[in-house]
Amino acid sequence: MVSEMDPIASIKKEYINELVAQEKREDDRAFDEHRNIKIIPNYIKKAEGSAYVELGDTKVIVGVKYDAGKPFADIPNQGVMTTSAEFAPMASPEFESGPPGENAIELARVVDRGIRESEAIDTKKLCIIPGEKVYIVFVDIQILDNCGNLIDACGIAAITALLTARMPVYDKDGNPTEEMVPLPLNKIPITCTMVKVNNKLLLDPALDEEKVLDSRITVSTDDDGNIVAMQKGTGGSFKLEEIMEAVKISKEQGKKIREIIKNSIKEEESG
Amino acid sequence: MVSEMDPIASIKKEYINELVAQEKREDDRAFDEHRNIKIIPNYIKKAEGSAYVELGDTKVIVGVKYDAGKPFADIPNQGVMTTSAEFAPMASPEFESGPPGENAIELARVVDRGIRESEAIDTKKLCIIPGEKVYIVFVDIQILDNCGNLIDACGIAAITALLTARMPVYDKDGNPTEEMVPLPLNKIPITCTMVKVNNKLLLDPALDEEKVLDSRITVSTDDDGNIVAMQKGTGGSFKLEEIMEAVKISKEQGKKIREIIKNSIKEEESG
Amino acid sequence: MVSEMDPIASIKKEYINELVAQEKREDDRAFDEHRNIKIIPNYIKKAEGSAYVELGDTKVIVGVKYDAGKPFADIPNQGVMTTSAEFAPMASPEFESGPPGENAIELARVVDRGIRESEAIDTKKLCIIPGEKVYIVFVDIQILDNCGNLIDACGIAAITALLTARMPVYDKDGNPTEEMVPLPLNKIPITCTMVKVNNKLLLDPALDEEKVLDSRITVSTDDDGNIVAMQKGTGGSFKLEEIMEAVKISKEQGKKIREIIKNSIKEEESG
Amino acid sequence: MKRGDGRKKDELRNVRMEVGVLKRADGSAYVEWGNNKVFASVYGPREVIPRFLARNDRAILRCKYNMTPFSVEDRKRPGPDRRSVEIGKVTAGALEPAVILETYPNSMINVNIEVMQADAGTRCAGITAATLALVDAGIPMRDLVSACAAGKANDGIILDLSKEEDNKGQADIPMAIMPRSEEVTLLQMDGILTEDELEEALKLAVGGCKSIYELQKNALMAKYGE
Amino acid sequence: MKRGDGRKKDELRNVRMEVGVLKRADGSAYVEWGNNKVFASVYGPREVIPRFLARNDRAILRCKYNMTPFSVEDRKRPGPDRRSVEIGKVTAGALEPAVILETYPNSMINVNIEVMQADAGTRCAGITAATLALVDAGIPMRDLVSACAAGKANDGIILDLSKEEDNKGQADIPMAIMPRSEEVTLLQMDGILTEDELEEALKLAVGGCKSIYELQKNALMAKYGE
Amino acid sequence: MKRGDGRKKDELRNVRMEVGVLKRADGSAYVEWGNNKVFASVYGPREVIPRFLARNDRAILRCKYNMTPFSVEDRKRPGPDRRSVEIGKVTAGALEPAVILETYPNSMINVNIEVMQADAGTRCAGITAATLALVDAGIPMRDLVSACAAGKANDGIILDLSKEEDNKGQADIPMAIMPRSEEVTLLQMDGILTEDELEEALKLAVGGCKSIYELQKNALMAKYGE
Repeated sequence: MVSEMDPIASIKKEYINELVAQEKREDDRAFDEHRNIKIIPNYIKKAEGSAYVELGDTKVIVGVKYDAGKPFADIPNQGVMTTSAEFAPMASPEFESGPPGENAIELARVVDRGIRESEAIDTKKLCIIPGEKVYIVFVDIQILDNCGNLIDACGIAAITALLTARMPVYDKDGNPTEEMVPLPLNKIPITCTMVKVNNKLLLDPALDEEKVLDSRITVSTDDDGNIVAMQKGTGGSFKLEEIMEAVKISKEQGKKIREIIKNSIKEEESG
Repeated sequence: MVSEMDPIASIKKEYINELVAQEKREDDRAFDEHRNIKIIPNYIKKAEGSAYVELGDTKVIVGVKYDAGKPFADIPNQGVMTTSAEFAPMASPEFESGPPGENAIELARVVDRGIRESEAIDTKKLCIIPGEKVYIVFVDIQILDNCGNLIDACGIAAITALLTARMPVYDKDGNPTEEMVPLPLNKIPITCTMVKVNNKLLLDPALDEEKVLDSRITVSTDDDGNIVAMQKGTGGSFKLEEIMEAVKISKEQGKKIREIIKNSIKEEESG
Repeated sequence: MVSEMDPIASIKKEYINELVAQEKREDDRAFDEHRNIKIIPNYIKKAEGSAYVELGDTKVIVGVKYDAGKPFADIPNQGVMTTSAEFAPMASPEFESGPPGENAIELARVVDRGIRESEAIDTKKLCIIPGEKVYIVFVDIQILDNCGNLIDACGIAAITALLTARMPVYDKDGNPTEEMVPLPLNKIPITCTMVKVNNKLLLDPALDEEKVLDSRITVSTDDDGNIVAMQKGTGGSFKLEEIMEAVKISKEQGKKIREIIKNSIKEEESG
Repeated sequence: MKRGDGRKKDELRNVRMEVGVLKRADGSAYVEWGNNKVFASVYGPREVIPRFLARNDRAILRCKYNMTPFSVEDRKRPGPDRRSVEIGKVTAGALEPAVILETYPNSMINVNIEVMQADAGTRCAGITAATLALVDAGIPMRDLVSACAAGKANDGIILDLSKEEDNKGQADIPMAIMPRSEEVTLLQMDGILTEDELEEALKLAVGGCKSIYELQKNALMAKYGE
Repeated sequence: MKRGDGRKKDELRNVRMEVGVLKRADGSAYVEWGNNKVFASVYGPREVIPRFLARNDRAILRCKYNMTPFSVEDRKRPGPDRRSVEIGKVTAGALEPAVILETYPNSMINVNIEVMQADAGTRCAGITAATLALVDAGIPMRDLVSACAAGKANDGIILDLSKEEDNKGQADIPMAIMPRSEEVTLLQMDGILTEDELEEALKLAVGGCKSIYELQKNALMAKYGE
Repeated sequence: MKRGDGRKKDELRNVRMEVGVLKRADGSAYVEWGNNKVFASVYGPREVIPRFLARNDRAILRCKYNMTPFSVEDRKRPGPDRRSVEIGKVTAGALEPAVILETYPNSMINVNIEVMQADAGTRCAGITAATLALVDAGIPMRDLVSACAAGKANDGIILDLSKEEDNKGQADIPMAIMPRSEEVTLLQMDGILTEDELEEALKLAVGGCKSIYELQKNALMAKYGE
């Protein structure tokens, strides 16, 4: 993601490196602290599930829609989740119209794996008629304002949207009924991203920190503290100890974010 | 559609503006007069319906083909019309190969709405088996020579091609028979386009007039004098009075063109 | 295929023309001789049929896969062969990622016709249920190293891959069984390409010869010495006598290559 | 005449506007109009890419209109469809007359409209939001552009059709005007109307646009007012 | 041997040609050949886009061949398919030897062929029309290019196969020549032929090309003759 | 613990490497790893296209990963899918730290990986081959990059999962390191692991990478050794 190394970028990099050496960040956060998180569950009424999320100034919306379709041949009795991300030109001067580029594809796949690999969704309960008809769950990510760390913002929005999602019950003949039930979710996996700057791990990088990063690592954990997905980002390298440190930070922070999500949903339902 | 404002274009604009101020046009037409219209119905024997149309030097061909397919879920007992336009590089030095650009898409959609919204086609008669099989009517527009006002030329060609179209009768099981019947058309909607140049409305702009236009408006009317579709083109603006004047011109001119179309078909059938 | 006529290319052209005038080639071959041919049949175990082929330094792999699908409406009781070629950027500094360009499309179609038109494949035996289910035979060409004359290398690899291909037997209900049988092939058509340089026909052009060619011609022949496909390549021209000479060379050389293919398969089966 | 949602014939749905809602964009706005939720952003003036589109006497204005996959009843495939391309084009045409493009020759102004939830009237909501975003970006304007549709449903001419009225409606006329001169910069129409009905509808739409104009001014005052 | 449409083995279908049928193009022609209806246009010499394709010693010639959706029995999806791409390429190869490309270094000549109705032999009709369009555009030529197919059907070698003969035929050989030198610039073949049959067919095709050459000259005289 | 193919928990499948297998490429290598068959080629340093991607302080490295249609059980449609795009991206990220990009400012190095036969572990095989191809192309490197996966299957932590172990497996962790510093340049993981299991697996993978490193050195010696 590092763009042209122009003089200003160079000065910025020096400045942030120096801050980090003094154990500081531009916005005065601790190294293992996320920016402020604001969640509006059920933001899009037309979607079966949705969430609007602000992570600092970063703003994203995730919508969940259902369809019924054919299962994959090798898992005939399981529903399918599919995740897409659009880098709308609205969200950043660098984003362009057109089919998803490699950054959008990586984002969608990292968010997807963070949820899929935790087995949070009981895909067997998404089977309507074995081998013939299953639920297809579309998780669509829309970026409104890219101010850094899209992965965590979208991860939070995606799992919140799934938690709010209702799906129609099908009768024995495979026809949809009026009855709606929640999506069968049994975990709340959380995805946390850190960048290495001047040999320190900074959680939840803001845009400027992203621009000067040496390397990036993402760790997804579940409610039981298991690691369910990891991804080192483009460029740079990590020592094994740094990876294990990132895992610990992610587990800790995952707990906090899990609570924030639960509370936001509770508030929305009661309010 | 205005290209680079080079010196020659600038001189041209001045010249045409001056002509208009003197109530004149380059080709000596009246402001509310179309260029010469030549129609060859049934030009493509391989198509189920077709027409070759010359509007001045502008030349277009429209072909109509059928297929049987699934209806839309929300209108299970209605056939479907779909209109496409190709700006073949043959027709203009500005046209390029590739998928339809925004001008080709707008053209196809304006021609389409001019016919669709008038309810000229009785789409219920295009149902073969409700919810399962309906006629798909493909209206394909091919530009041969773009010398201005493609919309009207293609509108005339499209409705003429539909008027000449024959479609196979299907038996009760949904299989095509040998019998052919005309497409169920109960109106002849006509689309007329005007441009505002130097505060005057000029009907059927020639290429040079298109290049210097301030704004463009298209009005489609039906046999009963109803307005069935309108479209303001890119750029410029109109006063309400100008819009209503354009409507009146379109209604009047629509009558004349409707007769020209009917006569051309009569001649073709008898000759 | 001629790229920028830079000074070096110009010198190269002069040099090769001179060689040809002396009845010589850069690699000391005779005019009607192929470079060394190395064939590894069944190179890809995951494919139903495959071959790795070296023609001099040119290296290609062809894989054959099956699927069951709908027949074409006009030949309801015949299977379908479809041939694709990818010019992977690996194989040449001139190849780029993206959908197949016109050279890749021409290659695939010339290789395809060389096999298809000979009626080597008994497509009627590729019918599973008439009008409903037939074998689709995918012939996929992958270029590893383009050192000239891709057509012949890919032609050899494609027919060898088909000769090694096994396909599942379907039961009466159209379901695949465990039994595998060879693809019904009754001929071994061979495709030979020549270029005209300085008024001589050179068989199997190496890269440098391709770059200075005046014109190119490809002739495919079958086991009985019939001509089953021809293609003049981009640019240049041939006299009728030259075409008939190319036909004779192709027939002769076809016999030799046919034996090389048969032997390579025999060796592979026995070894 | 009674409308399904109890509105009078010349009554707008609830409309809420906010200016400057995004940080990266040079200008932005959010419009909630009935159940429509629409964001608009503006980037520019900036370098023209590809360059051959640049004009030496003025900026070019490009507009992208997009609906998210979850904005409509049945999921929409991501990416532009023909409807979106056309709306992007007419939206650019609706905004252009109000933007003083001559201020920035050889440059480009990009307007992006993203529909998060669609409920009839998205193009009018988009133009309304885009205008606010242009002002927020500091682009010099001759006037605002204010948009509103009128149409015909249940044999009556009405303002600002709801989704239900649009689906069963007899005609729909999205319109945009520059309110001070009442010059029309967007006009589309489909359906079947007599000349008199059309004139009535156009006048009604002008009134709707003017109500939107007031709301736009309020939203700008809320951010930029003293 | 009797042919389905009563033609002799070396007889062409009815062919009609007209030069200069389009106004915008620098050159154009229309060819009706049996039931084939084919237009060709030429633009150029013009600037090469993209630039890196330009050659400093000669013009490049690019050819686009397209069939309209309604030109064939079952509607064809718009846009280029693999067959069209290949025909465009071999058509460019058929025309190139006759065009004096050295006249216009660093420039591009675009040939466009649009098939409005297809009935066997469209590529020969297209090359024939494109040659006329090149002359009409004032592009300097060494010779015309004249095209015609021969082939085998009902066990006989015949000229200019009709759609029916092509569908059931045993071989088809589209060919183009520069008539004065009889140099072959297009040659494709599919089917099964002995060497002798092939030679017979090639000679028949040369004869067909020469008949087309006469018609081309007539069409040019009709426009440019005194 | 017994593995399906009889391997020990820390045992690699058979791996065979060959450097310089292609003539046109500036560097190339072939890796056979179990039933994986992977070619890698390198072109560059060369001109950057499109130009605006060029950086004046270093070369850019681009990586394309592709699977042939016949490399997998069910034929894959040609062209890049989302998985391939992501693997190309993380592979570039895995190689970059080892390549001294500063040597060639304003230029581009292209790495192409083609999977001819896939059998679990293609991205590790691809990175391993690409590293050899970079050396073969004479690109200056800080260190080699050596890749190997570890994971969990049948409740045990194991090295280098086979296709069968991967399909039924509980976790897979493809990893790449620069062997001399043991710095990790590729790390992905999916599945479910406790922190302790993860640490065990990471250490096992480092060991696997080091074994691959030895094989890479041998392959380079075989071509370049005295």
